[in-house]
Amino acid sequence: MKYIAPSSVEEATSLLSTSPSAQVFAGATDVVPQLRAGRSAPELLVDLKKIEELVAIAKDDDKWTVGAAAPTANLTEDEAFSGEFPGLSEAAGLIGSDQIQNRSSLGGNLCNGSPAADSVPAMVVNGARAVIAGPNGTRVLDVAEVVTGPGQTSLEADEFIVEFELDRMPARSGDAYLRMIPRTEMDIAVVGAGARVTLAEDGSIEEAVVALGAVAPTVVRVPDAEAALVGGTADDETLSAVAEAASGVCNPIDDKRGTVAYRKQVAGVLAKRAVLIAIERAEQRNGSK
Amino acid sequence: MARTHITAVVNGDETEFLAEDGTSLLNALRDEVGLTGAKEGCGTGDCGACSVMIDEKVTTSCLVFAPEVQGATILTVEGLADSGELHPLQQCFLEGAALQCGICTPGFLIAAKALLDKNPDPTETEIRYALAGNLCRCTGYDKIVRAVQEAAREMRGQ
Amino acid sequence: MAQVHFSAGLRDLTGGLAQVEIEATTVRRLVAALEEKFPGIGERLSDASSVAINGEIFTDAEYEPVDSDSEVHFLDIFQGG
Amino acid sequence: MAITEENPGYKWVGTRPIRPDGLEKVTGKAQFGADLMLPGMLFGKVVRSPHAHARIVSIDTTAAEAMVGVKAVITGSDFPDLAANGAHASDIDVANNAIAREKVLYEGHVVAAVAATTRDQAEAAAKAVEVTYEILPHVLTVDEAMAEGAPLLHEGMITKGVDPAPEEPSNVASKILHERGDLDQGFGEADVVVEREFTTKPVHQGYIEPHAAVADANSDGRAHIWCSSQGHFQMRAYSATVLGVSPGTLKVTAAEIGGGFGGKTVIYLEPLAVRLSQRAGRPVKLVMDRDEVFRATGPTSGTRIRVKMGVSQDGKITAAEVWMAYEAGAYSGSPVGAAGMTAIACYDIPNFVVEGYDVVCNKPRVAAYRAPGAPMAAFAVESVLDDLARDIGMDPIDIRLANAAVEGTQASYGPKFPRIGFVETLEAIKDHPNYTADLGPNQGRGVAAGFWFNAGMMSSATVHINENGTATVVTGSPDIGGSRQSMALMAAEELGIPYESIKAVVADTETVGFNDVTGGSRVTLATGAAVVDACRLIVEDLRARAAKTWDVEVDQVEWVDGQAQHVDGSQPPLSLSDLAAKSGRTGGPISANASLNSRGVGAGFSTQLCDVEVDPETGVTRVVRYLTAQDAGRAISPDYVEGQMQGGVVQGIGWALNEEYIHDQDGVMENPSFLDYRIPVASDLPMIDCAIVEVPNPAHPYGVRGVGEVGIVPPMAAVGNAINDAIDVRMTDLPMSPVRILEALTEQSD
Repeated sequence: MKYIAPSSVEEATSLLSTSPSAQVFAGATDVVPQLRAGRSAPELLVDLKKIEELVAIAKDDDKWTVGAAAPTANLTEDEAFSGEFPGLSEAAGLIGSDQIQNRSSLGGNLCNGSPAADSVPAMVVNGARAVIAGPNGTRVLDVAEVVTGPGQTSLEADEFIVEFELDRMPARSGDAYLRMIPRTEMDIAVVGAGARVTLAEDGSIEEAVVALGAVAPTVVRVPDAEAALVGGTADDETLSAVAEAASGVCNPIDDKRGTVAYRKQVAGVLAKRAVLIAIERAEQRNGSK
Repeated sequence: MARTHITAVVNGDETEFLAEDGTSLLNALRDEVGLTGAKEGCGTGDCGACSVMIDEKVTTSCLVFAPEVQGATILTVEGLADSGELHPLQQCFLEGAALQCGICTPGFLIAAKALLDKNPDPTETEIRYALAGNLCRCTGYDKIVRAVQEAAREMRGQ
Repeated sequence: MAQVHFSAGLRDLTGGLAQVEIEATTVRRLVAALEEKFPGIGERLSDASSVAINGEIFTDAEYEPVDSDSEVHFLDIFQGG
Repeated sequence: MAITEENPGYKWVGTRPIRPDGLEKVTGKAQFGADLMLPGMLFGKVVRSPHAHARIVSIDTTAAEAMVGVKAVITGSDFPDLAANGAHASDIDVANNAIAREKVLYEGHVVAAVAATTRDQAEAAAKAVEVTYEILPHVLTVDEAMAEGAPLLHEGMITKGVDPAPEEPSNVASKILHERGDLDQGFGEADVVVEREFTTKPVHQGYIEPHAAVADANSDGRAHIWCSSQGHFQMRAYSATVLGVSPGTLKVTAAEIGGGFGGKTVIYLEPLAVRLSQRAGRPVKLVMDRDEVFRATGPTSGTRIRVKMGVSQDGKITAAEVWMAYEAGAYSGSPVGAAGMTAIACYDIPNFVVEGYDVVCNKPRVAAYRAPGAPMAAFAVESVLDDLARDIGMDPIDIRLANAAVEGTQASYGPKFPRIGFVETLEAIKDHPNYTADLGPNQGRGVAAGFWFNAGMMSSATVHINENGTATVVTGSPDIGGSRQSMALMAAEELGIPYESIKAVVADTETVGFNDVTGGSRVTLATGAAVVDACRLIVEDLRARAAKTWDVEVDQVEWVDGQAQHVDGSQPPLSLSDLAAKSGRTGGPISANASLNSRGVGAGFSTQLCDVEVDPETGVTRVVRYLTAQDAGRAISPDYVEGQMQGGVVQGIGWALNEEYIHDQDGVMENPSFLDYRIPVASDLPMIDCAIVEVPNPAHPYGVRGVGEVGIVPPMAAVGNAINDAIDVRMTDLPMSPVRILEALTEQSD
């Protein structure tokens, strides 16, 4: 196994094009356990952290750009980002311990392909886009389209994500992410729920996005919940509809972390709670970006 | 297999060592540099016993490939005391009986230092979450949390 | 005569008796006397490593003294952590 | 808070100084099992069975042996066949568990081991060992193992303790039975009877340090082993048995031990490392990965337990019937015996039957885990008792007080209790402000109690007086949680010199007399008694030397505050350092040994109070407040007594809420990592409040009762009772995980 740390995107893509058995990594927090368990045995380890764009966090008037390999600690400690996307910041902050936080990244969390990745539902509700580099330049893909199944992505073997783009959070909007784990830390989500809402001037819900993690092979949107919310307020009846829709859209498995019945039930509970937090945040963001 | 020559500042000293590329920083520190203070409890980043600071950021050295630290500055538990004078955390762990078997202690000390570097006056809850990546099976964490609280007070000069 | 008590698990060897009185000066002699009375019990008793004499538990009681006031219990093996 | 029957005015005992080995442990210098490096040392790797039950058809090591860097490959045939040699059955099991011979009995069972110059080479060679298996049907639980027609692990196993002996073999190794009085009459006298069935899963000791051993064998047959264990003398004995050598040929040095909780009283790697070292002619280090620790060491039993108990309206328990089946794992020896002895030992019950079964199944062989066997039984009994208290409208402490065992109570396991402190622990809980603290929404409060023995067993200690009057206290009991401090405190008290003048060390098997394992809550009790005895021999010697110096009879000399004093004050006192400096003139170096088979085994009780908050929509339970009261007899080292109390409680909370072995249908463990085997983390817990109760053990020089184990007995029931108080659901299956709680709530509302 050979280690290499390219200093530019071009260098990295050309390495990947010429090495059939290469593994890109940022924090290696998923890669190392997989190597140890014998689930993969690449010949080349390509460390993406020495490429400037991959670890940068920046914003302009239109969007935030978050390097795919930027440690999630940098994201959660960025007050401007965390103020604007508290749900995504909190979701990123749930990926492991403080030790892990200094290594884990949005790119790694996404490309590991786990249905339970905490940051993914939070990125999906915020409409995040992945900027993907390959031998023929870059392309942009909705984050929701990147993962195609457990451990599988739509990326080619010689592609990797450079950065994520997030449109600036509009006024009267807020996001939230909640997960259920048996402990308080150091667990994989049994159920995760992200929500984002934008309120109209009159306080009614103008837009809503709800997405769930760990309840299907990939992160799933909950269109019926979104429809139930839009145009109204989060009264008990609507919240029940949100919960029911969330439970209904689940296609989970029974495994060591939870059962089908549990995941369905709790998906509804968390979706409802996440929507309420998102609304509260939207109410507080009554104006400027 | 050819090994890579790595130069890093370890506990204040410019240090050179050889390691295979796939070797963890933890094994390189233990086997090549001879610093066995960081321990392997799991090898998968779940227990924190191998915690070290790399460029002032705490991380689990079992998840770091040795060549990644080329040119970096590393602090292990062996470098915590200053010319033989214990760090306040070390002193408070001793005085507060915050260790039983002691296998997790190096990792806790490093993680607690990382916390206090960022947040000199943490609440009990902040301490508990900051140390959640460090498993201790002996103490039930009570005396560890108290020792960190006490060290924080001392370091603030209170 | 020492009062000797058997746990229920030993009573298959004592014909169902829960308690007997035995004249002996040490646990070893007591076990020997029991073996005469209940053939086969000696081996089981030496496997059951603990003996309580007047409430005090001994790991290896073979040579411990007993007397006419002693209350002797044979206990199942157990291990600490 | 300490409840002390007498205040003996100790100077050192009961204080909280810094532990003797602390500095090494906060600076990273302490050498644990995996820390040793020797010149020319090889790295070993163990080959394990991927199957839960299979016959080993063949093992081909030729490919592995031919690989670069590989220096030795061993299999079961490299060890003596103890069965063929007519060895004791328990020794055969130890050997077969260390390395399989004909059959593998659980996933993770060792079949071979390799040694090579690098870790990677050893890993690769281990993968290259080709084992052909004939897969056999397996059984994973007591239910499966006890079922009619179940596949057998051991074809000749006839259940012991059944009269008449069964003719057919089964997976039931033995039956235990305790009974008293008349069960029918007892239940007839009851006003309320509750009967429930409980299950618990295997749980692991979860020490943070994986097993590790280094062996360096010489060509003359001798070998040196360094390992982290709870008893290096025991490791020597077991290793000698498995290797077929005399224990005297093996020297074992105790590394610092990174937690054990009973799980490091057995061998896994040591004889393999010795054999590899012999074959390779070089030192060999074997260290387990975490997943190997989970798959192949520990755990403690999964169980099924039925409890039926009756009470009269005044709260008196009239009868109890307990049926228990405990998984032993691959070889007989579950802790069901201790479970039977402890299940109802807290209470004075006139009529009872306690029946238990030791059942083998295709999981790793169980190892001792803190009060082995008792916690599961207590979970069942204390849950039922809580229901009974509710049914008759009685306070949970009061019902326990109404039935509590006291001095003179005929214990359920046989003898009468000597002076014990159970009632005092109950009162300590009742008097504590936590007992009446306000509870919030979805919060509940639970009480539970527990009993555990102390072990006595054998210990040796040597005390040397150095030439300046300081002392070295040498024992052979590995220090797993601060026992060096207890030894030094008792020695300081006896010798009358400052604690700081005493160095307490743990010596290897060739440097100090025999010591049994650090386990069974015995070290401060038994090894402590040996230290006290040795110190008293030293004091006798010092008095004689002072008498010689003054030319008086020895009865004219007293030892007071670390110095010899003439009874009439006619001589200037001689301090220990005075006497030490001139020891050459009075008979040579001052040193004493003491060895004993401990008497004075005490009984330990703990009562605990738990407050939880349950999220009724997700089933998540958080412990919000916790209090533990435990009778320590005398807390020699209160810091580390509290540490044992708190540690036991938190392990119990983990067992209660989240910890469990999960196996798939093929018998393969699905959660062999700290990610999915969920031991409590710091953020899961509140502070653990401690009430040390001190009712001195009359048979120990300082009144010590072992404190290491009983703390883990009550928590599962305390948590379960608190959950019941919060949401009115009686949880009968461990762990009480969010999934299970939500299921129970859903059933309740249906």
